[in-house]
Amino acid sequence: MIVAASNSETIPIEKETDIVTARQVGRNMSRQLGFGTIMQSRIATSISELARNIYLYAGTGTITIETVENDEKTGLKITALDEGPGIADLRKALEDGFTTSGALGAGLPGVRRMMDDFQMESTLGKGTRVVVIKWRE
Amino acid sequence: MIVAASNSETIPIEKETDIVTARQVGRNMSRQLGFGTIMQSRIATSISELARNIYLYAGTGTITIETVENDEKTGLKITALDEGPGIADLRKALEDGFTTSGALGAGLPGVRRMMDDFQMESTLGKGTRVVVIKWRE
Amino acid sequence: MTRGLEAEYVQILRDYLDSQEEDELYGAQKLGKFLLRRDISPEEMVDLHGRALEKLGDVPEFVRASFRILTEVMIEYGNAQRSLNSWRSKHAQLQSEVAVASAMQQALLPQNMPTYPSVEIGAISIAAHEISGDYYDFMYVDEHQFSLTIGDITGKGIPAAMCMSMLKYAVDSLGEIRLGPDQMLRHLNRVVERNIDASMFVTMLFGCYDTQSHVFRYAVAGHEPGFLYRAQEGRFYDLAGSGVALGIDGNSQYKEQEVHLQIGDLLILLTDGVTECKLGRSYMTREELISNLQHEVHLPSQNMVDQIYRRLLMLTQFEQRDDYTMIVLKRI
Amino acid sequence: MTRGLEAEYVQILRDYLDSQEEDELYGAQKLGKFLLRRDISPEEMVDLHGRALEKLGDVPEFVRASFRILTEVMIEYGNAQRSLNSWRSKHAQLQSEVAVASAMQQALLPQNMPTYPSVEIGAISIAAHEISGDYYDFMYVDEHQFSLTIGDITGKGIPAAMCMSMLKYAVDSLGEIRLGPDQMLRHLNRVVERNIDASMFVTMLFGCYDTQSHVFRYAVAGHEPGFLYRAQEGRFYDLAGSGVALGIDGNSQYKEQEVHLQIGDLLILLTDGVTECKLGRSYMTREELISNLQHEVHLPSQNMVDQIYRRLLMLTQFEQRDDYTMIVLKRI
Ligand SMILES: [Mn+2]
Ligand SMILES: [Mn+2]
Ligand SMILES: [Mn+2]
Ligand SMILES: [Mn+2]
Repeated sequence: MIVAASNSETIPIEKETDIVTARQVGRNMSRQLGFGTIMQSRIATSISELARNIYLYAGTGTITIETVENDEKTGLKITALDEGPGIADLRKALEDGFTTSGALGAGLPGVRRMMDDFQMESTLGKGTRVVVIKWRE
Repeated sequence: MIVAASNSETIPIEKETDIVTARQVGRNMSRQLGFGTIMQSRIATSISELARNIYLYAGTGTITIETVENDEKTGLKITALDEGPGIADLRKALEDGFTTSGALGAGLPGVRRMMDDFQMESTLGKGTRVVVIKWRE
Repeated sequence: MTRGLEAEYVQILRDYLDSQEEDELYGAQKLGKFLLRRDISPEEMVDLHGRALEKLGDVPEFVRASFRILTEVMIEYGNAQRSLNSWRSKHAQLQSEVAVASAMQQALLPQNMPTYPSVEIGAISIAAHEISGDYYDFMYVDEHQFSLTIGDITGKGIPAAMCMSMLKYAVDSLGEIRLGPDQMLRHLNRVVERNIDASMFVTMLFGCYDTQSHVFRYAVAGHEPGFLYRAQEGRFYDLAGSGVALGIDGNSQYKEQEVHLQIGDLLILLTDGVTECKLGRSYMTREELISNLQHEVHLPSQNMVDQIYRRLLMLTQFEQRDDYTMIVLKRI
Repeated sequence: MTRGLEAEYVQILRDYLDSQEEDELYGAQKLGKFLLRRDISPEEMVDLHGRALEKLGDVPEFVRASFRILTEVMIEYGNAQRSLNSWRSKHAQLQSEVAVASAMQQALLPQNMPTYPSVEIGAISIAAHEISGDYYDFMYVDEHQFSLTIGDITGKGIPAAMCMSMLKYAVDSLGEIRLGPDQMLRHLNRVVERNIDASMFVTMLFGCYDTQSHVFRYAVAGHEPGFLYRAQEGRFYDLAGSGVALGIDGNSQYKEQEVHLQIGDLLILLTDGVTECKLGRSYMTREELISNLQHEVHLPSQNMVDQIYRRLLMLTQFEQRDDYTMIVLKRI
């Protein structure tokens, strides 16, 4: 249960360089939050994947990055939002080996494994929202 | 079809340091044969696995390393020989995830994937022979 | 590994050293994807890195030597990665069998809903893992009546699917005899008891709907209770009925139940995969389920079942733990 | 990652820098195995290496910065590795289902051979991959007669196993009606045609043995011909009979055949998994099979089928490519 959120920053994703901007913002905020270098990179990679999905499948959307707190811990929350076509089969999209781009590596299942919390909603014709949180240990 | 063999060296495997000796001989011979550094290391790793199997399951045995040639290419041949208890189910022993020591990584399937040719014979109560070859490209 | 790749990597490194910007890190991530697709092993990648350093400046001897150790460690990582391919292909073989089995199962499910002017039927059945141990069927009885079966074989996956296909044939052949719901379950119980492993059993509801009188006669064998929705009151009631699951005791008896539907009333039949949705750490209560049903109760039956599945799947964050089946029958 | 691990790695590096010996490379390999077992990702390993270098000497800035790029690349390798675990556990899940299904199938096969004083029966059925699409069964008819079925579902694996379980129940329920062999196949054909995917079919021999007259009446649906062994002549004959496999054409007709056994004569029934043994690059001919049968013809029926299986498996170097079933029936 998140009790507070702060430092929210929203990056519009419209072109490929916006992906880089979102990564940069995420990396900076995660460094400020005290995440180690590996985790900073994993967070940047996750943002990258979420932003690329927006860029490739929805065209445009936003990445919002913010600091969140629950009773015990502080974490970084990333929200990817788009009004694209939506994902027909969400379970498939979270299966390994299922990527339209055919790329190995991260993709959504990879993001899910690198982060702590993972939530996804999608409505066909309306868009998709993915929310992930990485808690600081 | 192997047409010639030369430079044969046989290392008795009785204690763990013999594994290191076998690796060293294999690395040197593979360097002399002109294998690149990665392949030298993979050959050393393969020898290591074969020698460790002897050491762990048969107690004693030998590793023989030699240069072989067929019509077109030169290669390094490694023969692991022991008179141990033998392997009951050869198909199982070559399956991923099947190692009595529970170790991830190489093991026999790993060796098979790193080398070009792989042959294995085993008779219960009589011993095991594994022969692998890596050809130089 | 090609020269071109090495040159590209040196360039990425050089650009990063010049600017230390996120651009190059993004480039590095994309390169990682590319290398993986090209099946470049991690030990080759580390070796590539060591060689690239030589192009960028004076590499101290201890750094150079350290790469020989790192390569050695990485060979084990490479072996793990090479085994991934073999796991994947072994799994692919089994999965293609499962896909064929799944298609076979789909063919066993009713291809068309019964069509009577005064009822509207919707049904959905989704396996937790491709093949299902849930089962439902409709059978034509006469021009005013049809029967329906909904069942759940203990467990999931392949063994449950095998039982399911046996059950399909059992229901099919017994169906020709036109038994009452209680008799039907009594006979099926014997079949299941005789032919299925002692550790397995089947829960089932079998019923017969009369589209003139709008009376639904049914019997239940250990099956998750369905709901009756009374449109006038806007309330949900549990469908009465109990009875031992099939395959437990060859002598089990079953009791016939009866409900009468008014216009707008719904029968909602389901398997426990619907109610056993896990929300966070606790299971959904029947009250929570009802409030979800309530939201979609105005929709046409097929839309209703589709929409509820989507809603519940979202609530459970796409972790479907059991086979899921729901039938909605609306008197219109 | 623990401090201890880092210290150990620094030590391995330091020792290697001092001596450059194989010992340390061996140590590095063992460390690699250890790290994998501890689920240390390749990006963590690379990061560990970068930090360890700082303990060993003056690391030039460009080397230090280059590790940030290498880490970025390695995260993708890490993702591939993390997916390995998920593949492995998905596969393990499927495999345990297959094991349960396999046990269920064993339970569907007859647990005891029929016992009549004047015949001796042996049977063996071994799946190529754990679960079988072959099928056989014996049914009690009366105190002098029993019927037997041997069948092969197209294909192997899970889909064939599902068909096999349906077929079991179909034979079971039709068995109660006591049909002649031709009628039995005609009915089964309709069941298979109706309930099984169009791309699948079933070959079968169904017969009825009279232990007083020693007449075997049977019919064949596209099934591999069996053998009749005449003890007096010491010769093998093909069992006559043809007919379309089940599930191809709903209207197929089948013809009843009859053979009469003398004392010592054998009936040998089989599926094509027996005859399609591959010896090196060519298939075994029926003549080669007969010569293998000949060797074991003197044994009690059960020993005979066991022994022939072992003999053929050895000949094919333990590669069983299809499900294998053999029944031997001897008049004694
Ligand atoms: Mn179930
Ligand atoms: Mn269930
Ligand atoms: Mn078959
Ligand atoms: Mn076959």
